[in-house]
Amino acid sequence: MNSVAFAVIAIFTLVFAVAAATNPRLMHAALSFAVMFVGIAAFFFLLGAEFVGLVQIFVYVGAVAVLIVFTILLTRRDAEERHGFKWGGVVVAIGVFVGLVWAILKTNSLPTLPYLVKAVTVKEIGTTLMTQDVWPLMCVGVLLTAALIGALVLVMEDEP
Amino acid sequence: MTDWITRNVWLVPATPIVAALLILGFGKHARRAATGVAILGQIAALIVSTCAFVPTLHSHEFRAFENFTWFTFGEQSLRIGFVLDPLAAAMMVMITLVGLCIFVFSLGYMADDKNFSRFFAYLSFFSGAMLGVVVANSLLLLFVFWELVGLASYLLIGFWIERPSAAAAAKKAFITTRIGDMGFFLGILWLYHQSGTLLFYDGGHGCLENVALLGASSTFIALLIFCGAAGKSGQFPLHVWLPDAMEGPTPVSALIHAATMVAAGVFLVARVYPIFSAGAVNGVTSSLIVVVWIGVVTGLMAALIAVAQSDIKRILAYSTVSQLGLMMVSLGVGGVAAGIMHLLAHGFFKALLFLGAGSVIHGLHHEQDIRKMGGLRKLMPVTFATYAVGMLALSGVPFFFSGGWTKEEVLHATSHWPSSHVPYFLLLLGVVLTALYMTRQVMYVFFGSSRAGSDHHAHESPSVMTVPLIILALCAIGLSIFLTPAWPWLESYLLGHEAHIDAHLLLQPMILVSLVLVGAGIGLGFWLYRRAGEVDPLQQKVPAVYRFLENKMWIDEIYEHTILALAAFASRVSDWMDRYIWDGLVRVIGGIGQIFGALTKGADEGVINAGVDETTVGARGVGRAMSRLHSGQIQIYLGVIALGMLALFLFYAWLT
Amino acid sequence: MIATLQIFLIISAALFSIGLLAALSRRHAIFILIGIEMMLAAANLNFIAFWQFSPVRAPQPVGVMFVIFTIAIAAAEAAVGLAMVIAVYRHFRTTNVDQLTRLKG
Amino acid sequence: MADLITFLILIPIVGAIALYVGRPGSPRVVALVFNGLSFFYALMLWQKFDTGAAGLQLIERHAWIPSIGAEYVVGIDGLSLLLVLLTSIVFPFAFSAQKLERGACSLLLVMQAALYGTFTAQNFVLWFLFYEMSLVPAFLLIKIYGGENRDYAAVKFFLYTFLGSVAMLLAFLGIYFAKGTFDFEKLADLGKAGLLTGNVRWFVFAGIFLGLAVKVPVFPFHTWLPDAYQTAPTGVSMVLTGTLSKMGVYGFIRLLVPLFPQEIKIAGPWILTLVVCSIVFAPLAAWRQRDLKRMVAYLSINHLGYCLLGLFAITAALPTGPIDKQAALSGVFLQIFNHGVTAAALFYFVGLLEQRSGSRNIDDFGGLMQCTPLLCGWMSVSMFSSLGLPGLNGFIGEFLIFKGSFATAAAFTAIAVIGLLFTAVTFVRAMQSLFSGPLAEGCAGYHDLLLREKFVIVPVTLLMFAIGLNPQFIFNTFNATVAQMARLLG
Repeated sequence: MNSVAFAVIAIFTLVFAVAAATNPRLMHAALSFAVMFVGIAAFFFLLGAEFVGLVQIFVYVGAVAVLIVFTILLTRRDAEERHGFKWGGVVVAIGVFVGLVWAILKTNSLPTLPYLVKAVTVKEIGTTLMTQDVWPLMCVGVLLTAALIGALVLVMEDEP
Repeated sequence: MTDWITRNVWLVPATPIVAALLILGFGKHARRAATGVAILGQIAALIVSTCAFVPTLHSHEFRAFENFTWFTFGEQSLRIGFVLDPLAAAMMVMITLVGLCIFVFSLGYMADDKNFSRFFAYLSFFSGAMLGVVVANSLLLLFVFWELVGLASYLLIGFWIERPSAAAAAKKAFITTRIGDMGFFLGILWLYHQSGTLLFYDGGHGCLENVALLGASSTFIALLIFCGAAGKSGQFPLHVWLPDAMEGPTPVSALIHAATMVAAGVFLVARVYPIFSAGAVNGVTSSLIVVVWIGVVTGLMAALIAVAQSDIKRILAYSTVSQLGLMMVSLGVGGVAAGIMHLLAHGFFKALLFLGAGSVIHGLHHEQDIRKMGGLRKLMPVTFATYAVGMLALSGVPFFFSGGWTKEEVLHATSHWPSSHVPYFLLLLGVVLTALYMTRQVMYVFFGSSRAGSDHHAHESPSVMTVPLIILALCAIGLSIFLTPAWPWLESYLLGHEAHIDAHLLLQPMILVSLVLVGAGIGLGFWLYRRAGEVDPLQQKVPAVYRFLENKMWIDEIYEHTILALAAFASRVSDWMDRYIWDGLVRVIGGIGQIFGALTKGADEGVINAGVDETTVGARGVGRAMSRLHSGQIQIYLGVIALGMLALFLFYAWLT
Repeated sequence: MIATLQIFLIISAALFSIGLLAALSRRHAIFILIGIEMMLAAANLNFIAFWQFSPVRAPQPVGVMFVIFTIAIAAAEAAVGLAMVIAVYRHFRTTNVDQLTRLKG
Repeated sequence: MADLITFLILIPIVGAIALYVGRPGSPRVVALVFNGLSFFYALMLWQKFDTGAAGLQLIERHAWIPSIGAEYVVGIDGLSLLLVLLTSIVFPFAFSAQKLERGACSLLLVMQAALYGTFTAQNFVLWFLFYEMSLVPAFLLIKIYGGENRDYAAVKFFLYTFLGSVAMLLAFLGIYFAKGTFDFEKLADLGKAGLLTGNVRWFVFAGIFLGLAVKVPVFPFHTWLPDAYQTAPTGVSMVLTGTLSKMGVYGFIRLLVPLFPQEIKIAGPWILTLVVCSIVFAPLAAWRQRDLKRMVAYLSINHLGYCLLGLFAITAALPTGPIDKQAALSGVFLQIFNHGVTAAALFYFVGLLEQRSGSRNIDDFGGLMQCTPLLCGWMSVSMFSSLGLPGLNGFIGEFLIFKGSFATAAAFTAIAVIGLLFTAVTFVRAMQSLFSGPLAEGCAGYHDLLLREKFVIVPVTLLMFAIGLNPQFIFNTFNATVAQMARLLG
């Protein structure tokens, strides 16, 4: 594993994440958000979960980011940044970060051996989805349908 | 026969109690059946008691007990039982005999009452409960009946339920005696803990048979038990309920003061006397010293107060308190037999006096103020004659009246007390006072001329009321045969000795002392009250003292402003704490959340003032405070969640 | 620098905190959604990392399955959330969450 | 017939569904029929129960969610049986107290099922499920069918008990993660050697204590109780005080004491202080109340305080002999039963007064003895039973509790006796202002007890007398359990 590649991906992802969170211009932030997900997908590739990485790119970069952009366009009148920034959130976020890092460093029982990439095949995933996880899959299907209908109902015009 | 009665001595208390339940079952309108059942029950109890009395005569130190298991808890069992010994037998006969007289008297006295049958049910229950106290062979069983006696007195004192004063007096009696009972209860627990049994006699294993095991704790146990006795027997400082108990119908007062309730306390001390005297040096223990002094204070104080009372029943009530003090002194100085003898004799003549007073009240259409009476000697001759017998017995005129002999015994025992001679001299003062206030009462009621004209319609009571008076008067006189020092049969019987006849003992120097004192008391009374008008002669001469005594030394008022006020205050505080502090805690927790919310908001808007305002306003209610937490700002909700996570981290850090 | 599990966890913690920051500090409703998506992504990263580093290998790719379901649910959440933003905007003519205080008690 | 306990739990649920679906004209009658059925089942349970044997009996065990250690285990020992019997008695009693709507009846039935479940479940997950299942109907009953101020009371009740439950759930999760089991018997075995170590155990202990203390309730977590009892309809108050509060005491006996014997020894004096505060302050506060229901509610706190006094006195320090332990435990068990019957009866009588006058204020009554002597007479019996008059049921339980606690906690016991006194003061004052004195204005027209009211009162009062005079039949149900528990205490 190329640790240089790892470092690059990590910095790339975090920079775009910060940009997505703090950029005052909505559209830029949304685009940074999409790019950040590419970084995360790269992590997934690195960790031997290629399928998930691809799904991540399809779903987030392809679908969610587009949805967000559409929403920004639809609410354009409000999209100009005249909203302030709350510094209290920064304090809390940093606090949580410190707490998490402290907990991670404190935990001794983490497996320390360097990781061995063992890629998972799509076939394996498909078999598992259709055998062991068939019930959750059904539930997710129902959930997605319900979300679809719910989203439609929410945005439907009230006027007849 | 002997066997049968010793095994079935429980029948004595059971009969009146069953009668009471039957009467309650009959309902309100079965007046004839009610009286029939009540009196039959009492007669049956009298017969059974007499049967039980017989075997105790046969042998000395006769004691038969019948123990059984009441219930088993876990692997342990609680045993109770009944005992028959001279103490119990003598008390049973006295209670049932006096009770029967009172029952018959009540037929006439209560004839017009609309709750006639309920009255007889309560009376039967009262007498049954008291008989239960007497025959109990377990301190627990004794306590059970003891509380039932308290219940019955509560019901009977408050019998005229529509009178607020009666209800208040009943409440006072119940609560005051219960204060003592709580001490008694603790004493029972302590005794049970120390000795492992509550049975008095159990073939060598009973708690009274092994008092040495109690060790030093016997003093405390005895004093705690004495709390109960003081409550029931009206000893200072728990005597306040007894005069108020006069609110009940007069037969009830007679029963309470003569046969049942107040006798229970003295009886209790006599019953557990081994605990009091455990580890005695020269017949004196610390617990007995307390008993003596409480008795002396009670006796003297009540006698003083009685001199300045004007209600015919209240005078008798205070005389009871005073006599009970005397009995306690006697028990305390070691004269157990003397104390019990006085209790028995007192039972007869005090019942006689109360019933006589009842007859007077009945004749005068419920007039109770002695200053408005007078000259009844001629109008109510039978009542007068019997009342005079009672009065002479109470005053302690020796030779012919039982009270004189027993009082003599008590004084005799007190004079030999090694600890101090002060009680003896104070008791002698009490003797003078007793004679004085009884003479005063008789002078007011029966002599002189009518004062307020209320006796115009005075009439002698019907024979259903006078016959019990006569019987009781005969008993009060006749009992003295068994009491003379020349042939102290009753004392020997109670102590388990053989009685010897020794005529030389009839006249002793001490009897002359008391004769002089009683004479002085009666003479003083006669002289003071020979022409008494509506205003008491004492009141004219020493108004301040009279006022002090007339108001019962303001003990009621003192209690009202100290103990009662304190209890009421504690109650208010508890309620207040509940409403404001404990409930307030909840609000404060709500408020803290609110401060958090306000601060976050304040930091954002830079308006600290508003936050403070919000906080002060916010202490208004849980709901309100909680709802204020809902600022509607979803980001604050989210932030609070994040902070909660942080708090969990801190908690985790603290744990590891 | 060797990529250990710890490094992955710290990166995901950083991602999570940035997401939290976005959700807490920005006033535009969309940012809250973006922040939540980021936090979910951080969680997904943890799942995969733990799965890959776990000394015991389950026969099924448990971590991957978990992430797939999470993504599906996150997508549904995003769709509904954005629809709500639009609905809210239509109704209140604003997407500033500070002004949406109908829940105030 | 093998699954008696499951049937017992299911009957009320079936009843609730039947009521909800069937829409009968008189829901109360249907509910009473189902009560009769469960009463019959409870009796059958008693008959099947081997009173001589200690330990759990009639156990039913089925797998449920093995991955989280949840199992369907129900079984009874003497204590559970006693409480099942109590529940079976109190519910019909509560149903006959007043007319209830269909919804209220079905909610009460659901609560009954939850109570049966709570008293028989032997696995924490199952137990907690039933425990919470009883909370929801109680909340709804107060909130929907309550009187004045019901929203406030319901929310307060819910928040208090819910927070307590959450604390307890967290504590149990902690135990599960440390020990990997939710089974009461296994946990009790582990508890002997100390369940947890370090600071964690105090948090777990405090969590469980808090959850149960709110339910009982123990001073100072009791402030929800007067409001809730006052507001709830009579029947619901009866159930709340008669059975729901027993869940807390039951929890203390079943969970806290076996699981944390060492911790209780350390925390014992503090817990006893709180308990004695409940015993003394509650009747003092009751004395001040003008509302009869509030008064009875406060006295309930006092009576449950005696239960905890007995329990913690013998667990906080070891008494010298087995007699004290067994006395205290028997007293606690008996007191649980007695209080359930007596307090329910008191609420019933207050309800009767309220039906006649529309008021519960003590000042609105007076001289009732003149117009309703029977009502007064029977009501006094309940009051005397509650203040511990010998011959009635209250006395024996209190005597045994005090007997047991005196051995190890004499000072606390001595203070607690003051509570007995103030209870008496409160009741005697109430009797004075209700029954005696001149007939109050507006009281003249009250009718005395009706026949159907007599049908309810007489059996309950006879039960009080029966326990007071010959309590052996009650003791028989739990003597073996008491002996076993006393041995386990060491």
